Amino acid sequence: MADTILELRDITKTFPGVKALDGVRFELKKGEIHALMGENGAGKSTLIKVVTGVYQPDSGEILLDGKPTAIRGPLDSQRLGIAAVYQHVTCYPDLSVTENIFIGHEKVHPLTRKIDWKELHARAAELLESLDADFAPRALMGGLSVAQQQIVEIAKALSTNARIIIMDEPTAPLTKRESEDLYRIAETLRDRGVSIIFISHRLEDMYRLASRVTVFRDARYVGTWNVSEIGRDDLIVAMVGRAITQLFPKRKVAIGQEVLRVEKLSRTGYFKDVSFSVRRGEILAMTGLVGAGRTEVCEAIYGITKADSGRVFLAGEELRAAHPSEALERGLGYLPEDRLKQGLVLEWAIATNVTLPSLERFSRFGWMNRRREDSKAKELAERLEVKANSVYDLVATLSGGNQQKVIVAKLLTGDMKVIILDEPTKGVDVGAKAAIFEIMNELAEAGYGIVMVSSEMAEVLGMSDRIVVMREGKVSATLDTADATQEKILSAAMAATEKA
Amino acid sequence: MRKSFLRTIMVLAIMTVAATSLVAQNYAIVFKNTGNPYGEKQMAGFKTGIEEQGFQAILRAPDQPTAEAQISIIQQLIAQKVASICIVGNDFDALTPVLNQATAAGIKVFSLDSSVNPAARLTHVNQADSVKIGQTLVQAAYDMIGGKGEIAILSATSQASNQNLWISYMKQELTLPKYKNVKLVKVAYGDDLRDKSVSETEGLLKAYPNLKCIIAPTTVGVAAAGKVLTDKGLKGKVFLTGLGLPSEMATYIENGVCPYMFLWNPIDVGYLGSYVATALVGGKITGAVGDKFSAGRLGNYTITKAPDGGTEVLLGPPFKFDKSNIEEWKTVY
Amino acid sequence: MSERSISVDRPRSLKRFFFQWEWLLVLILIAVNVINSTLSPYYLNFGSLVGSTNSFLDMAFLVLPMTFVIILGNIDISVASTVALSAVVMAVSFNAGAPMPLAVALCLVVGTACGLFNGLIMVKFKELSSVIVTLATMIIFRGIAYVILEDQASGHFPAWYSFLAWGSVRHVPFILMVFAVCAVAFGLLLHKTSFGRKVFAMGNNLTAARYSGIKTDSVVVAVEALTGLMAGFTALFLTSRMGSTRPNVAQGYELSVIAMVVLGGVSTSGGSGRIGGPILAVFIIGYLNYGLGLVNTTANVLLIIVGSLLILSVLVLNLRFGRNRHPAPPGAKMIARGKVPEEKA
Amino acid sequence: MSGEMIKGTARARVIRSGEGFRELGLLVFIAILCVAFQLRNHSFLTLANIKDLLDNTAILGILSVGMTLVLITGGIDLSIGATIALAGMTSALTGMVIPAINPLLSILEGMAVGLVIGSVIGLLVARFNILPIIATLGLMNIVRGATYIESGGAWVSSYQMSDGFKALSTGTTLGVNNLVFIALVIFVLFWYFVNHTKTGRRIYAIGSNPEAADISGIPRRRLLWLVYATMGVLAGLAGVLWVSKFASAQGDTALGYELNVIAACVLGGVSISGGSGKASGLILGVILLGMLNNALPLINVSPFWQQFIQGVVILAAVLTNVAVKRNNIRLALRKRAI
Repeated sequence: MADTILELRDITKTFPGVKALDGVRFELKKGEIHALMGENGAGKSTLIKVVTGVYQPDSGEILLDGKPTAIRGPLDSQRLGIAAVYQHVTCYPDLSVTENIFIGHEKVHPLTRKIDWKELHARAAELLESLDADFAPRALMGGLSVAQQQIVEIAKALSTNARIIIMDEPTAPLTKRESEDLYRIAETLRDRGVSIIFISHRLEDMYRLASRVTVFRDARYVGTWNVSEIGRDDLIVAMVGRAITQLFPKRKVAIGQEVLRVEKLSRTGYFKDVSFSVRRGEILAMTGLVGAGRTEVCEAIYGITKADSGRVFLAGEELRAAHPSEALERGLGYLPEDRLKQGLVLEWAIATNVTLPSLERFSRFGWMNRRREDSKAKELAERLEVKANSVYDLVATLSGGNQQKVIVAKLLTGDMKVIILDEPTKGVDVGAKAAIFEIMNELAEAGYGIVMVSSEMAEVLGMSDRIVVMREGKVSATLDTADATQEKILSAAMAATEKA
Repeated sequence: MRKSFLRTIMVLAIMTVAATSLVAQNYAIVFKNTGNPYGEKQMAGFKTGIEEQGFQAILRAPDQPTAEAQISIIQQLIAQKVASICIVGNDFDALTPVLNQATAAGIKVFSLDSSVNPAARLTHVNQADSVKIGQTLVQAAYDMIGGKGEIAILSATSQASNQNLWISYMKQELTLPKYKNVKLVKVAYGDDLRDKSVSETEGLLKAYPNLKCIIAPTTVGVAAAGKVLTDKGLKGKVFLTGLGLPSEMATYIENGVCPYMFLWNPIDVGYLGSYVATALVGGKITGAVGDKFSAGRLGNYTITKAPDGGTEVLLGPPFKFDKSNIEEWKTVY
Repeated sequence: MSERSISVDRPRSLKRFFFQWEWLLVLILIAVNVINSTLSPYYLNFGSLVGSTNSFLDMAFLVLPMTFVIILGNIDISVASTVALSAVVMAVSFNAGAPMPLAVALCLVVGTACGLFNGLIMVKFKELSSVIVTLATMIIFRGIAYVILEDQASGHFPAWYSFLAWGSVRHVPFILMVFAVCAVAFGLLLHKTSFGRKVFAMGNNLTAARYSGIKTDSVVVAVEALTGLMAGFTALFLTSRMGSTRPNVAQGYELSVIAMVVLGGVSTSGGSGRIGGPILAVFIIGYLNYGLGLVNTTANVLLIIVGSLLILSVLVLNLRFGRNRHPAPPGAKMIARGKVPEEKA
Repeated sequence: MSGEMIKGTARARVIRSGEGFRELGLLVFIAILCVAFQLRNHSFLTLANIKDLLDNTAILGILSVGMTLVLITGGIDLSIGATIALAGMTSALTGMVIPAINPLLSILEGMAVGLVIGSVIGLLVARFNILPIIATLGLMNIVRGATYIESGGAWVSSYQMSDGFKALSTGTTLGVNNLVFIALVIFVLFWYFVNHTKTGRRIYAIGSNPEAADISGIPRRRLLWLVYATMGVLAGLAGVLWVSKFASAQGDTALGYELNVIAACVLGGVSISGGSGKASGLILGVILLGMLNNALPLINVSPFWQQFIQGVVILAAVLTNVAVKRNNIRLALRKRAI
């Protein structure tokens, strides 16, 4: 074990209502690319935040070069040579690439505190060269593509001569060509002795890069294998684990006629020629890798953004939603992906959140009727079994699952025809997941058309009637759940079409 | 500790009651805005005059030179049941409503230096006859430039009523045949802001290269013009006159940029105002034309007709400051 | 899963009820009046006490919509120029022969138009902060007033017009009555209507409001238009108080109005505040000026007192009530919500 | 839209996107104005007028350097007008009491006054988390009140000032007027500080992405304090120079001057939401505003139109700034075409 550079023993971390890490183990050798895989909410990103000092573990030990070390903050981890490249790059859009690399630890002339730009730009250029980036150190960070910004993050890690680099879903937002570049960079780093923890959904990434793979599931350590020894299916079973059937409640409902049809919807830079349809009582799952453009499609239909071309039909009539209010009026509701930022007003109570989308229903000539508002909130909260003792409890105090239920309740205040749920079970404990599936079935049985955006195979197979798989902004497959298997879905979601 | 606290409250109460009964009346003066040197001196003169006669003076000025600020001050004075209000108006008409209220409350109201609408005042204490001011300034410019050439006027804000009055009389004067080859090229506004007055003066010099003389009937404007002409070394080429404070203009009179200028002693204006106040309250005068009264060290004055239809008291001809007497006056105000 | 019943009765905690910022303002108001009456014997007579309100109430009309603007997380420093422009247009149109009621209508229309202009630019150019937009329009609106009226004043309004500012009905000043009506209207609009609910929602979380189907753009434009309309009201009463108007009226109103709203406990990071606070602040500052004026305090002492009062109140609000947080990064703001914020909306 | 990938990623040097373009636009706008003004009045482009223009704009330049630092962090400072008055009055009063005082000492005295005020604001904003516009609004009133009290209604006129003190603003060093010389020195220091020192770049970082700055260990509070203290010092310096230039110190000096300074920064492309603003842009913004103040009276534009024109120019500059930024985003988006 001499060449183990980083070892995590029995790490536990809990947040209100959800246990993010439950006694996990992880071991990284020097100069090794070690893949870390698992579904959403399996605890991967929490692990990174523990290793980079953003979170402190509740219990367990972190050993660096065999010695137990406490990492109290991002500065500590930087000093210890641990760096992370996040999927959503946090950078300074108004500053140049060189500065984004060296901010915080620029080398300055001792006396005049002068930044030696020539030397910094040279070093930056040298780093970029080694990562064969196609842009100059003076370029403005804001003007770069996501892939280019990631290269800058990696360069930043190298500039603090990091020995361990953690990459969180790096290939998610990248095109095929950009992923190739990233693989080459990862390999050159590995040959230079840098150890890499590569977190991804894409089996393809793992097979291409990693020598070993560790799988987490539901915040627990499942196992570690040499990539050469483990087959795709065993890996998927390890990732998904439980038999799919019993988790998802069955429903028996007659599928009605078509209630939502999308034709060739496109938006430059995000998605192109997306078409699908949903019928009353049917649950259509939209899946694919993170960054495949699913959320962007939903937002375009809902009216948050404007599609460049294509048409949407709701219950037969065309829906040109320029603003969410129009979609809601016509009966199309959307449960946003980011619960805290987009779904709820955290400073408010349950009642006021629930009635926000349809204030007109609870007021006459603008005058709010608090009584009707509270009783409707109570009715919906009880129907969805929100665990709260009053409609005046503040949403900030609720658990993830209950918050999600409040958002669903928001949609039910109006009479909806179609409800789009974007990653409804993300970051929610297993118990709450079951409740949400329960609700989805009830809605389907009540005749709503349901679109569920999800990247969890088990959910997609367990809950949907039909599945639309998207990859890099295009619909790569439309399957009936009956004859769909995980392999078919994954291959549609991941397989790189041979095009250049 | 409680007992002493009670005692102080008692003393305080007695003191205020005593204060009001002892002093027969308070006399108030309200200037345009605080921090204005000319105003400070004028109020000082008023204070000496009132205290000389054994009464108490209240000196007020808002922080912004606006009519609405003066209105709330006047309301406060009405509430204090002052005997008379001497107002230096920021606006000719805007103070009419509140001043009428003061008159209705039995307070003697008159304006000083910058007049208000005759309907709202008993009389106006004018430092000098506005017409005479216009004539004297134009005459001075005429003498300086030898009767021929272009002149310009640098005024304060475009809303200052006394400025506009003097400028109108200057223009009237220029229509006389005597001034036929004296040409008024422009009226610029420095808004009583130092930096704007400087750039306006520089603008005049460049817009009219053969400008001969600048008349600035405002203390801020004439000082700023003095500085510009001194810095540019235009002594003798472009003359300067107007209404300025001796202390501010001392340097420019001594270095010859401004051969002579006029003003009146703001202290005297305030002093005269104090006597108008006591005369009105004492019933000696009513503000009508022909009323006579004595004004302490300044001697006797009679109320005359004012060009704007009301009545006024003239302090006297504008006082001329030149090299000979600037030394003595520059420390006074 | 047992059917758990969720109660609907509002949480009534006495401690939280009496711990609100508005009560502190009431205490300050009482203290100001007590001090004033000890300072000057003339203070406590009903006539002047009520009569003096017209010297600060015309500005008070602006405080009502400014509360909405700040709860939205914006700031509007162009209100004073809008007042000037509306007053000038009214005076000029009246003197050009328009009947007085038409001139008054024009004044309100111009005010609302200025507000709309502000709102539209803010909505169409979201990258610009509201301070910048209103800085530019502040200079432009007053510039137009100067272009129209140049260096003249304009007035000679009909006799009845001065009743607006000076008149009173059975000892209650007309302006106080109109202000009371507006205050109640704005209070209900903010706290009892769906429009008010939307304003609070946007102030707390603009994204969530938009995702919940609220037409955020039209709310911003509506609030700005309301601000413009109220500036028209201020112009009406200010001009009535002075009998005439000029392009340089209402200088510095915008900063005093913002100070009153902030003193009233409205958080500058948006999302919280009640209409009661700013209204109390109007009377606190109004009577402070009036009381100290009665003992002829010089203007500069007044400046210092008002300035320190603003800083002190924001300090207390910030430390004790967790408001006016400099808009902390959203992430930190949510995690930092250790203390349960008292019930809003 | 053909679906194939954007062809080849040759070693294309990605030009520094819109920023350079913006300064160019400003320069062209100033050139056009120069020509227009020159046509209206031939004495505009004369050396004498240029000298006047620079003299009058120097103080505006000094103040806009400090204001830019504040704006970059996303803050604003309304109190500088009052600071100018207090610093100027203090140095003038001391000069009256001790006529032989060395003018440089007066400058230091003014800067000290400015430092105290700036530090108080820095403390309120950085330590107590008060919104800058509210903290500086409060200080504006307090400092203005203090100036009136300190002067006790008196004022200092030119004859009470030592010639050395007055020479501060009229004298020249190396053939250049002192004010302009000081302004240039400060601009060079500002350019060096903002582009070449660690602290300078970090101030941009705070404005551009406050959360990231906190995470990467940049001492945000200390830098915020520094920025407001610097603004105070520069306002103190400007106060002394102001009093020397106009040879008079009064209670209402520089009333409302802060809005001119903010306008100059905004014209120079400094964004109020923080994070961006270049030294080169700032100089052009200051010169443009200086030109407007200098030329409008010159070319006989009626004084009543001046304020309106200034407002329109500011709004136009700000809106074009946004249009340029939006264009960059559209460019970046097209690069990612699928």
